[in-house]
Amino acid sequence: MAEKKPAWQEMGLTAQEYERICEILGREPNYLETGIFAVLWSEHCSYKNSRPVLKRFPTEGRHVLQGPGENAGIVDIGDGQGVALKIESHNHPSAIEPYQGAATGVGGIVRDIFAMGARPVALLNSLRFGSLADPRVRYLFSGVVAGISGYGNCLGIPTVGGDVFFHPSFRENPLVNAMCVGLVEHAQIRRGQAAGVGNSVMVVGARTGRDGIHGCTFASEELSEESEERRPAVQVGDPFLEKLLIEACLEVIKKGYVVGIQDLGAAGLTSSSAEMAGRAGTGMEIDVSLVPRREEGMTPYEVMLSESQERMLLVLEPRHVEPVRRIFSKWGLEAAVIGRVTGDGIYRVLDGENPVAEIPVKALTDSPVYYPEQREPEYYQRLRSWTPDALPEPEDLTAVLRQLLASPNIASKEWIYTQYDHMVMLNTVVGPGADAAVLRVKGTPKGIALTTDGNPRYCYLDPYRGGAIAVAEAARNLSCVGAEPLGLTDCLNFGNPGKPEIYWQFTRTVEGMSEACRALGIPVVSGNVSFYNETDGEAIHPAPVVGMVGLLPDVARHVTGAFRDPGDEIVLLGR
Amino acid sequence: MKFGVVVFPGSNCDVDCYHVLDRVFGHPVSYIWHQERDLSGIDCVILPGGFSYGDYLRTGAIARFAPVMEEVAEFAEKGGLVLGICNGFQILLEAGLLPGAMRRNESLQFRCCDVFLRVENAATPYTGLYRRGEVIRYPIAHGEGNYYATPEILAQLEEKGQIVFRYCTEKGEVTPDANPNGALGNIAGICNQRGNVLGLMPHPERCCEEIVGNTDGRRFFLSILHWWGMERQKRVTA
Amino acid sequence: MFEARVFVTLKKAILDPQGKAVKSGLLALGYDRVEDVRVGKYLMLTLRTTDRLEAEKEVREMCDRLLANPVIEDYTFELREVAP
Amino acid sequence: MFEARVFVTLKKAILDPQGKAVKSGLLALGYDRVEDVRVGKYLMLTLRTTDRLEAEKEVREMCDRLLANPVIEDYTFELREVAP
Ligand SMILES: Nc1ncnc2c1ncn2[C@@H]1O[C@H](COP(=O)(O)OP(=O)(O)O)[C@@H](O)[C@H]1O
Repeated sequence: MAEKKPAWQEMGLTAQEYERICEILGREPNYLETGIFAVLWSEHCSYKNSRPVLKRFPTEGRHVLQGPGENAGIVDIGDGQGVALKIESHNHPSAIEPYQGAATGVGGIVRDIFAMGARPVALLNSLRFGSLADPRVRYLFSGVVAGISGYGNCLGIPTVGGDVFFHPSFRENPLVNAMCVGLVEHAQIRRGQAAGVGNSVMVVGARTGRDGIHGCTFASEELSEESEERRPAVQVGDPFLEKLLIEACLEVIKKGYVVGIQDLGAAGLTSSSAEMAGRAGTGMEIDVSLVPRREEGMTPYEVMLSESQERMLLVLEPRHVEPVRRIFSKWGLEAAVIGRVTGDGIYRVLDGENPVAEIPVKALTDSPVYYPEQREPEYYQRLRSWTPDALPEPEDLTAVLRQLLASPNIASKEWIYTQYDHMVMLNTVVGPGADAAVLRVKGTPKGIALTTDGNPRYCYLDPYRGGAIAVAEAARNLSCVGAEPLGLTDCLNFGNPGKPEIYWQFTRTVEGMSEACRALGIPVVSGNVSFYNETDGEAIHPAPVVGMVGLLPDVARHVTGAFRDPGDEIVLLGR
Repeated sequence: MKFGVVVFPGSNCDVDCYHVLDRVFGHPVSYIWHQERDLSGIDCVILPGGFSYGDYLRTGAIARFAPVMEEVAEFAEKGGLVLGICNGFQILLEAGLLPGAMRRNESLQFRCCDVFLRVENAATPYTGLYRRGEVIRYPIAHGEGNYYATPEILAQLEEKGQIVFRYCTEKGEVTPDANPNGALGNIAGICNQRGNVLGLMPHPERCCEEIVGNTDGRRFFLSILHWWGMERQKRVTA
Repeated sequence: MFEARVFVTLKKAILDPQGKAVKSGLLALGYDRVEDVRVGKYLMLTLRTTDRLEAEKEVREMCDRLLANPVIEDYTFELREVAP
Repeated sequence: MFEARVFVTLKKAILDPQGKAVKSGLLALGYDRVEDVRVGKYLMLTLRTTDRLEAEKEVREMCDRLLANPVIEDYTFELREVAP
């Protein structure tokens, strides 16, 4: 029989990391502490492999109200209003349970937006799948679209755009990136900070169950036969509950009861509470016995690491606990005080009276940083010597045009977006089917424009230019409807960063995107990295996705792409 | 004339209905929480679209037991105007205020797009400013709009003119191709015998403003206001 | 304590698009001996009572009022006593 | 010919939002003895075969491949011979 691996190894920590943890604590961590370190130091939560590279993005500009580092970025649209935006991947869960994987992806990104105090007003999604000729791909694809539709429609947030790309490299590892955009008054902006020693910490929304434990270390690994076994990492979403959660959270924020707020995403209670304390430079004490549960007999470990959906963490002054509880109960939701903010910089977990974990907050949030090796892949050297002249001139151009138009990458995306309610909220001026979606901002003459773009084939052929093109394409799409780009959010989907060729793709892509951002003066205000998009050692094509927001001072003056009248001139611009 | 928009947990077109009545038509409107029992002062109750109680089990099945629904039934009984849009229509069916039942769309998919409707009955309080046989364009957005009723009920609906809207082509032909969900007889909206209770799957509130690209729904709400004005005049002169 | 297993199906005369979709999915996978498929709902309830007759009456009532829509659906159920 | 009654339910550890909603609906109607509700799928298949073992093997396979997603669901089924 194979020897049982030590817990830290099972949880994905390296030997050096474990040693460092022992050093920090001056002792060996217990099981729960090991689990807490493992999730907070996972790539998913810590960006330990990508942080130095992401620093290259320009993140400042006159419109930026909130840059990277919070639940979502915010750009200013004038009149005391801002737009919150964020995109995030839910690739691995969607590969295993397409409907629920995609649905909970939407749920998570929406929570990131209202956690900023913003009212979610639009959803977009970026999908990368294998060839539709493959029945399994069709099963995954239709399941994902149904899941996005099921969750977003139920929330009453219009899904107004997105993009989709089919290529065999995504056959086993499809990409499902969901973007949400929200509208916020400057005065209502909230952050994920556990400020104010003595303040109460509340968990609100759904009860905590055993679902999704270790979902985030799971997202930080490649898919293999084995991951099919670790199934409960996929959760079932409850959009109805989330809808109530949105209303209740926005109501308590508006009433001024909320000091800090954050959603419970990857690594659940652990990451949200540690990150909130980390941002505020405080400590935190949480008593797991106070967390409302769905199941009996859960251990502190299970409670702390559960990824049950539709939960939020609030920090508020003790005197506001009662009024907040009343508002949640009006919406039929639970709200329980589970701890308090402390001043000692320690992250302390109690089970009733008993301390079960004690770690300096700083140690959790300052994860190790790696500078993985990078190497130009061999395929790229080969490609560089290729020139388009090598292609024969097609004889029958009509047939070529037909073939192009029939390609799912170019053909109408109506099959997708007619399954999304893209009109609810009555803001949709231009819906899906155009270069970018346009929403009005009620009560003002303004409009905002939204798009997602990215072409994995370009990025495979040349990551630097592919990255730059993704940014440029998004900016062009916005300007085509008459909007000035304000800021972008990005989702960087790549293979295993431990492979030098993949890390090279990643670095080059970010460099290309950064250059385009600088050239166009568009800052990056939020984003997400998804590594390990590989199946049995085979990586996907590098797939950065850019989600961009622009402003139209007068929404009535937007333009659309349709030819209007016979006899109008057609002009080709650019080189 | 005062409108009341009922808010169930999970309603999401409540805000849209409110916006249109308040901002586009400038009429008094208030929200009615699902647990309230007081409809005094309200002249037209709107059950809005959305996913009340998540539409779990069946659309509208749980919402119809909300406390406010008893009052809505009584209000309808007394002749008050009760309008159910989309999820509101589904709730009216479950509550038995309108006959029939809703099934999942035949395609098993949610559908959001514009459809053409033929106005079959222009003598209801909701359609007075349309012409009978007129073709209009409204948006739909639903996963369960596949209307069903037994043949007897269907015959009765036909006979009494209770079928108010049918899905049709741009030219007004009622064909299977123009049917977005499989509804029997291409039925998109029906009313009760008195005509004061109306349910429809398409969303008139989504097409009342130029900026959202369609104003075909304006006459729907204007019809209600017009009808109300006429009624009042009748009462005054009587 | 009683456990009720409730089965809700569309009435025979009513077209079942879900059943049709599942059937064609199965045929596409090569299960060509599938003759017919109907899809319905399956609910499991546990009731705190020790009286079978009462449990039966209550479940029937719940079905009539909420769990099934008599216009389009039929239901059946089975009761089983279980340890609390 | 065999008739298979297949019951697909969410795994125990997985949230069942429908069950939760139905339970609170029933409680609101005054059925306060309802302890728990789970909602699943109920499928009825008929298979053109006279061999019980074969029918069993085939139904199990159909469940594994299409009718249930083992990631989040469990299934059970019952077989019954019926006249064609
Ligand atoms: N996954 C999706 N979700 C929603 N809308 C989509 C999706 N994919 C494409 N669309 C919409 O379909 C239209 C055409 O998409 P696409 O062909 O990718 O656009 P582009 O012209 O930018 O290449 C766009 O308006 C886009 O918003």
